Parts: sequence; structure tokens; C-alpha cells
Amino acid sequence: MSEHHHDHDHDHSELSDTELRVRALETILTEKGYIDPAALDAMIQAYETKIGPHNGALVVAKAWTDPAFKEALLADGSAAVGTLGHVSRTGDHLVVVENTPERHNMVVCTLCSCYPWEMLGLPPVWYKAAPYRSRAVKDPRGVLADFGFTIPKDTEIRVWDSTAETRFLVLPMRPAGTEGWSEEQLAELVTRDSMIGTGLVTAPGAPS
Amino acid sequence: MSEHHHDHDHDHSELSDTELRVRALETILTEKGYIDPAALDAMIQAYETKIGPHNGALVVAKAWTDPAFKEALLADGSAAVGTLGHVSRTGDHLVVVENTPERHNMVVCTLCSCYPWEMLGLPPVWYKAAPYRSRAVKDPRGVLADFGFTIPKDTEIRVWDSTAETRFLVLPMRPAGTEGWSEEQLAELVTRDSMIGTGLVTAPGAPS
Amino acid sequence: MNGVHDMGGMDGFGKVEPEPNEPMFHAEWEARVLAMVRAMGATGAFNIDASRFYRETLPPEVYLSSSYYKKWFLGLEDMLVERGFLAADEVKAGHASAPPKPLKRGSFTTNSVDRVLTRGSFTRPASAPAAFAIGDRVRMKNIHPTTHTRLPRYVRGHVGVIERIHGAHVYPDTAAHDQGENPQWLYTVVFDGAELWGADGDPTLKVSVEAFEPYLDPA
Amino acid sequence: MNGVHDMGGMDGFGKVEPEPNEPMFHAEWEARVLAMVRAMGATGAFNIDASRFYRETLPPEVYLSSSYYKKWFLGLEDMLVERGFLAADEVKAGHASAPPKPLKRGSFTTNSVDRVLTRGSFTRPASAPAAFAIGDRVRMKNIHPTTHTRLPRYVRGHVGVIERIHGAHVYPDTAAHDQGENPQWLYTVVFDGAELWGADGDPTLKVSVEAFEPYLDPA
Repeated sequence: MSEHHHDHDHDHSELSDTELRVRALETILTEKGYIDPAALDAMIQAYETKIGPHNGALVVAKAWTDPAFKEALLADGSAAVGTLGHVSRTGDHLVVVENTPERHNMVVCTLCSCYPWEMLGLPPVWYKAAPYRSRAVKDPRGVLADFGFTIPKDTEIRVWDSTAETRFLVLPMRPAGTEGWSEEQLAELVTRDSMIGTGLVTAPGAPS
Repeated sequence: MSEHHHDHDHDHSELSDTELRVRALETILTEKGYIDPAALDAMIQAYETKIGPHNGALVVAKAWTDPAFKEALLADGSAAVGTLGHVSRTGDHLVVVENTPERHNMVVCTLCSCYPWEMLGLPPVWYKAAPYRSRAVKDPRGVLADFGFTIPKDTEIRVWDSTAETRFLVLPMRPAGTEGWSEEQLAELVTRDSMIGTGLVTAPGAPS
Repeated sequence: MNGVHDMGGMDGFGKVEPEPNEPMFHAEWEARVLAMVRAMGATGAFNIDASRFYRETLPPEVYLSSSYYKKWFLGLEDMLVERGFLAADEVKAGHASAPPKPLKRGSFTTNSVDRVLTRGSFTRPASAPAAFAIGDRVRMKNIHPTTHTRLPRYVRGHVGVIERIHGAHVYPDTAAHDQGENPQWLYTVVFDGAELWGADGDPTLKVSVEAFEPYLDPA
Repeated sequence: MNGVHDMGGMDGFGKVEPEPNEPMFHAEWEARVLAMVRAMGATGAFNIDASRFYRETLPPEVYLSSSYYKKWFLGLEDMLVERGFLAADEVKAGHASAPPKPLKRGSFTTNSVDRVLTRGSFTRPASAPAAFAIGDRVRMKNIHPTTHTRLPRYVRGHVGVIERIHGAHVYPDTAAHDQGENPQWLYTVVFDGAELWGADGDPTLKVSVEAFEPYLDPA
């Protein structure tokens, strides 16, 4: 049972209570002159339009097709991503970790919800909820089973607990059958979960 | 904030929901022939009348006045209590631990609510609740402060975590000014909390 | 299991709140729950370790927000359904509709009350001599079973001293899961506060746990 | 603090439940809460470490039963009241009635939005050379502060290996409590699964944490 599933807020009367309290707080902050509600609108709009897994997908596709970029990316994620005009605001602390047939990487934040917003957007509910946060570091194969996949039993599983301001992006394995594809085509294949380590990238029609 | 304070059952509608569910379960168990409700009545009546801290208080008072009994009690709590006609059903696993000017004992069950029922009755809500269970083993002096008292700062504090079926009874220090008192008089002074280690025994008019 | 029930050393639960003149029960249903748990235990439907495990496996937010007897009730209901003494649709209907399951020690009647009021013994014959003696230094094993255990997290990996030996007792780690009484030597192991809590710990603190032999390594 | 937020390695929370086509927000108020937290942070009313600490100190049953943005909201409200940016009676009334408290970096206006969208840097000049090198074995200290820390319980006392060095970063343990940025070297420390979880652990598992130098002892 996920935290979300149990959320008391899903009760309608409590939902409206929360809504009312949130509105009241915004009213007070506005009346105090601390914030301009229009600035909140603009911020929310930016989150809804500018960030998201498409940013990470472009970085992954580029790494798959440009060996020099990949090398730079693994050496210093922030610096390498900074060289791409279309992906911005990555911050200084991006660490990119590469999946290989020998090692599968998975990212968690056991203490709260640290996540590479600039690369992947806002984290999904499950990433911030107790089942994932509690089990990822102890039973990652059980967690992957909840996502419906398994990895070979002798593959190392490396779990990165994001306990500081470093942020981790998994570079998934490029699927077979995508030789000669363009960066744009490849980027279409890259899912958010594959960059967290809770999914694999598969090509349509290709064996996963 | 205690667990009790937050108890959702205190909401009236939820209380009646719990009541209804409890009654339904008893009905089913009865209809199945597993239990006789009259036997539950008899059991509850026995708990309400036969067990309670008066049992422990008698043991403590006896130990204060009878050095041989005290020695036997500290060596084997169950055996020593078994020799007293008026205190029964102690079980095999009673351990009595003595408070001295050098050492203050305190009993907790961090994992659930283990407690010497036969000596002290059913445990109070606070004993079974998270604040006591979580803090007793790490910050016992803070816990004692919640009970409104302190012990000298160089007195050893020994906390007994009841993680098995052994049960612990604290033998508190006999208060000054009670020389010559009878066992019965002394037993009146002995509080439940003093036998858990979260209280001291004081004599009326005597310095605590 | 590493559940929220294993709360020794946790912060954030607030002050202890003693209740003056606390009644034995805060509602009549609490007494019925207590009595049902004791009665069904006496019939042999479950042992004390299993009943603890069912309470521990309540959803953590339920465990933390429910009163004590509410947890007992929820654990009892789950346990009786899962072990086939009740059907989920009977619970829903509030009435029995299927035949009972045979009880190891028979129904709980007024004749059984006395037996419940006398505390059972958990001592059993030992199958081997005790591996440790009073005064021995031991390190608590770093185990993380998802099943029932009585080794709290806050002492795992830490070094203590054997202070008392209680004989061989029923082993909760197997008994909770109907894997037998599997008696094990039981010890009181005492730790310095600083060993458990580091430099910030109370220097006058000593904490003991009751530990079964399989929890211990020589240190 | 040893709070319920520190849940790495805990059992009993059930399955992970991915939500297909999950929306960015599940209600409009969630977006407002996110924006208010980011905006008030940008005004200098609090830093990210303080905001985490206020969420961690919510009552544990509230922490576990509230949705993510509900926790953000509750933590924000507590923090603004406790730091004097709001009065409790203003919250109750739903309107401001007292003069504002001056903000370190001024009001949050449309001109401030861009600044929030660019992630800040937590790197700071180091005051001393790094005490550890890549490949060094280190033991995580057994600390149990009641204040904010980023050293999770499940690695305390355990031995790992320094794998990466990230430079000196703002130290959350002091920054959360307005005791300064106090920059400390930050390392990736990697552990074998068996070191953390014992014999029952997944033999193919390795887990790393990001650990500040004060958390580490040579091993």
C-alpha cells in the first residue's frame, strides 16, 4: 500500500480543509507582502512546461551517439550538460552513472525526496513515498519486481542514496536494434523510470 | 503528544465504528463456538479485581522489612514471590531489580508492551505508547523529567528493555522516616510508577 | 522485521503523558478486545509471538495512529482470518456463516478462565549447554529478517556484556511463524549508553536487552 | 534526529505503486504549496535544510499518513510561525494582522522566478584538505543527534569505501539550525549489501550514501 493510497487527503472533507488552509496561507503571505501570487503562477507554469524527463532523455540520447560527450558526461555531469544549449539549469552537482550488463544503477532518497528536477521534472508520488524509500536500499530486486521487471541474478545492483545535494541520473543501456537511429529518435525511447533505474529502455519490436 | 492524545478513536464516529466492529467479532466468535461470552465477562472481572499494583506493593513492603525475603527476591523473583500466599500467578520469569543511591532502575518494552501484569496490573497507556517506548532507552532522564522528578546526575540509570518473557519489577528505595512501620503501612506508600522506575516512594511529611 | 514497532531510540514522539487516576479501560470495548485476544490464544488459535507479529505488520501509519487496544483488535481480526478461523465475508456480515475450524485446545469457556490468569512458563529444556557465560563480551548480530524477531535495531552490531542467564526459552523468531518452539538460551546483555548512542549519550546510562543465543556472536 | 523520515531499510510499507500517466499535481493546491515553499525559501526566510527539518519533526503518524505536499504545507506553516514570519492567530484568522518581518532577500516577485528555476550551488571553499582519499575504508560514526542530520541510521557504525569526492559543501547539520554553512568535504561512500544487512542481504547489492566528513572515522 503506497503512502498515496492511504492519503487522508483523499477524503473529500479533508481535501477541502487542506485546500482552505493552503488558500489562507497564500492570502496571509500576500497580505504581508512576502509574495506576489502572480509570481507563483509564473513559477508553476515554468515547472509545468520547462522541466521534465525530456531534458534527461536528450542527454541520454546524446551520450548514446557521441562517445566524447558520454565520456565527459560520466566524468562531470554538470559540466557536460552545461555544454548543451537546450538543457539548462542543471546545477553544479549532477552525477551520471552508467548501466552496463554487469551493473544496474538505481537512485533513491531514503531521507526525503532528492531528485534531479532539472533533468527529470518533479518526482512521481511513488519516488517520494515510504515503500520505495524504505525498500530500495535493502531489497532493490523486490522493488524492481513491483515495476514488472527483473535483471539477471548475477548483475550487481548499485543503489545511490541521495543524502546530500548531489543529484543522480542513470544512463540506461541503449537497446539493441537502434543502430543508426538519430538522437531525436533515441530520445523518444528514453523513459523517466529508466533514468531513475526503475525501468529499462526498450526499442519497439526489439527484444527487451 | 502521546499516542493516546492522537488516538483517532477519540473521534466519536470512529469510536462507534470500532465498537461495532468489536461487537461483531465477538458475535462471530461466539456463533462459531470458539468462545463463551460469559467466560470473557469472568476474565474481565478477574482482571479488574484480582490484579493490580497492590500485589507488587506487598512484595516491596515485605522486602523492606524482611532481609531474608529481600535476598531471596533478588536472587529469584518468581520463587520468592511464590512463597507468599497472598500473591499468586507470578509466572516463572519475574526479575526484581533494586534501586540504590548508586543506581536507579527503569523498565520499558521498546518492541511492544511487556509488563509484569501479575505484580502491577494492566500497564498504563503511557507505558504502551511511543513517547515512552522510544525515549526510555536513549533519554531516560528526559523521561523522568516528564514524570516531574530528577535523580542525582551521577547516579547510574539502568534501563531494562523487556524484549523476552522475563518480567521486571523495580524494588524502590525505602523512604526515610518509615522506621518501625508495618508491612501494611509501607505497602500503602508504594506506587505503581515506583515499581516501573518512573516514580519514587515518598513518606508523607518526609523529605523526598 | 524492521517495523515502526521497533521504536527504541527514535526521536519525535513527544513527551510522555502520565494520566492521573487512569482507568483500567477507557471504553468497554477495550476490555472485550483484551478478553478475546486472551481467550483465542488459550484455544490454541495462535501463540503470543504470532499475535505480536500481526500487530507489528499493521500498516505503519495505522500502528502509530491507533490506540493500544485498537491495534490488538486489528491484529486479532487479521490473524483469525488469515489462519482460517474466520472468513473475510463473515467479518463483513458480522455473523458466522461457515463451520468452525477445530481448536487445538478447545473452546474458551468459564472453566478456562483460571488457566488464562495463571501466566504460562516459557522455559524449556536446553538441547545444548549455554555458549556464553556471565561476564562474556558479545556482539549483537546484524540481522534484518523480514519475519518476527525480538532483537531491536538499536542494539544490532553493538557490543555488550552477559549479565544474567535465564535458561532456555521458547524462541519467538520461529514460534511466531509456527516453526516450533525451538528453545534457545536467553541472556540479559548490558550495554554502555555510549556504545549505543555515541558521544552524545548519557554517560550514566546502561541499557540491557533480553537476548536469545542466536542473536549473539562472541566479541 | 532518528525520525520516521529516516526509513531506509524499514519493512512493512508494502509494494511500490507506480501510477500510469501520473499528473504533475494531483490537486491545484499542491502546486500552490510547492510554489510557496520555493518562493519563501527564495526570500531567505529559511534554507532547504531547515525546511527538511520542519517536515521531519511533524508528528510521526502525521508524517506517515499525509501526502507529500501536505507534509510540505504543514512544515511550511510551522516554520513560518516559529520563525516569526506569521503569527499563529493570523493563521487561524486566515488574514494578516501584524506587520511583516523583514526578508533577507526581499519579497518574491515575478522578477524572482528565474532565480528559483536555476538550481543553486552548494559547493563552498574548503577550509582544510580532505581527510580521506578515494579507496580509503571508513566507518560511519554512531551519532544520534536530536537535530537535523543527513547520516541515515542504516549505515551508522558500518564500514564502507570512499568512491568519489565532491568538494566541500554546505553542511546540513548546522545549516538547518541557522548555525552557519560550515562547509565540509562531501564523499560518496559505498557499502556491500552484506555489511549493511547481514547474511540475509542480496549478495549482488552495493549501496552508497553521500556522506560529509564529520560523519566518518578511518576504518
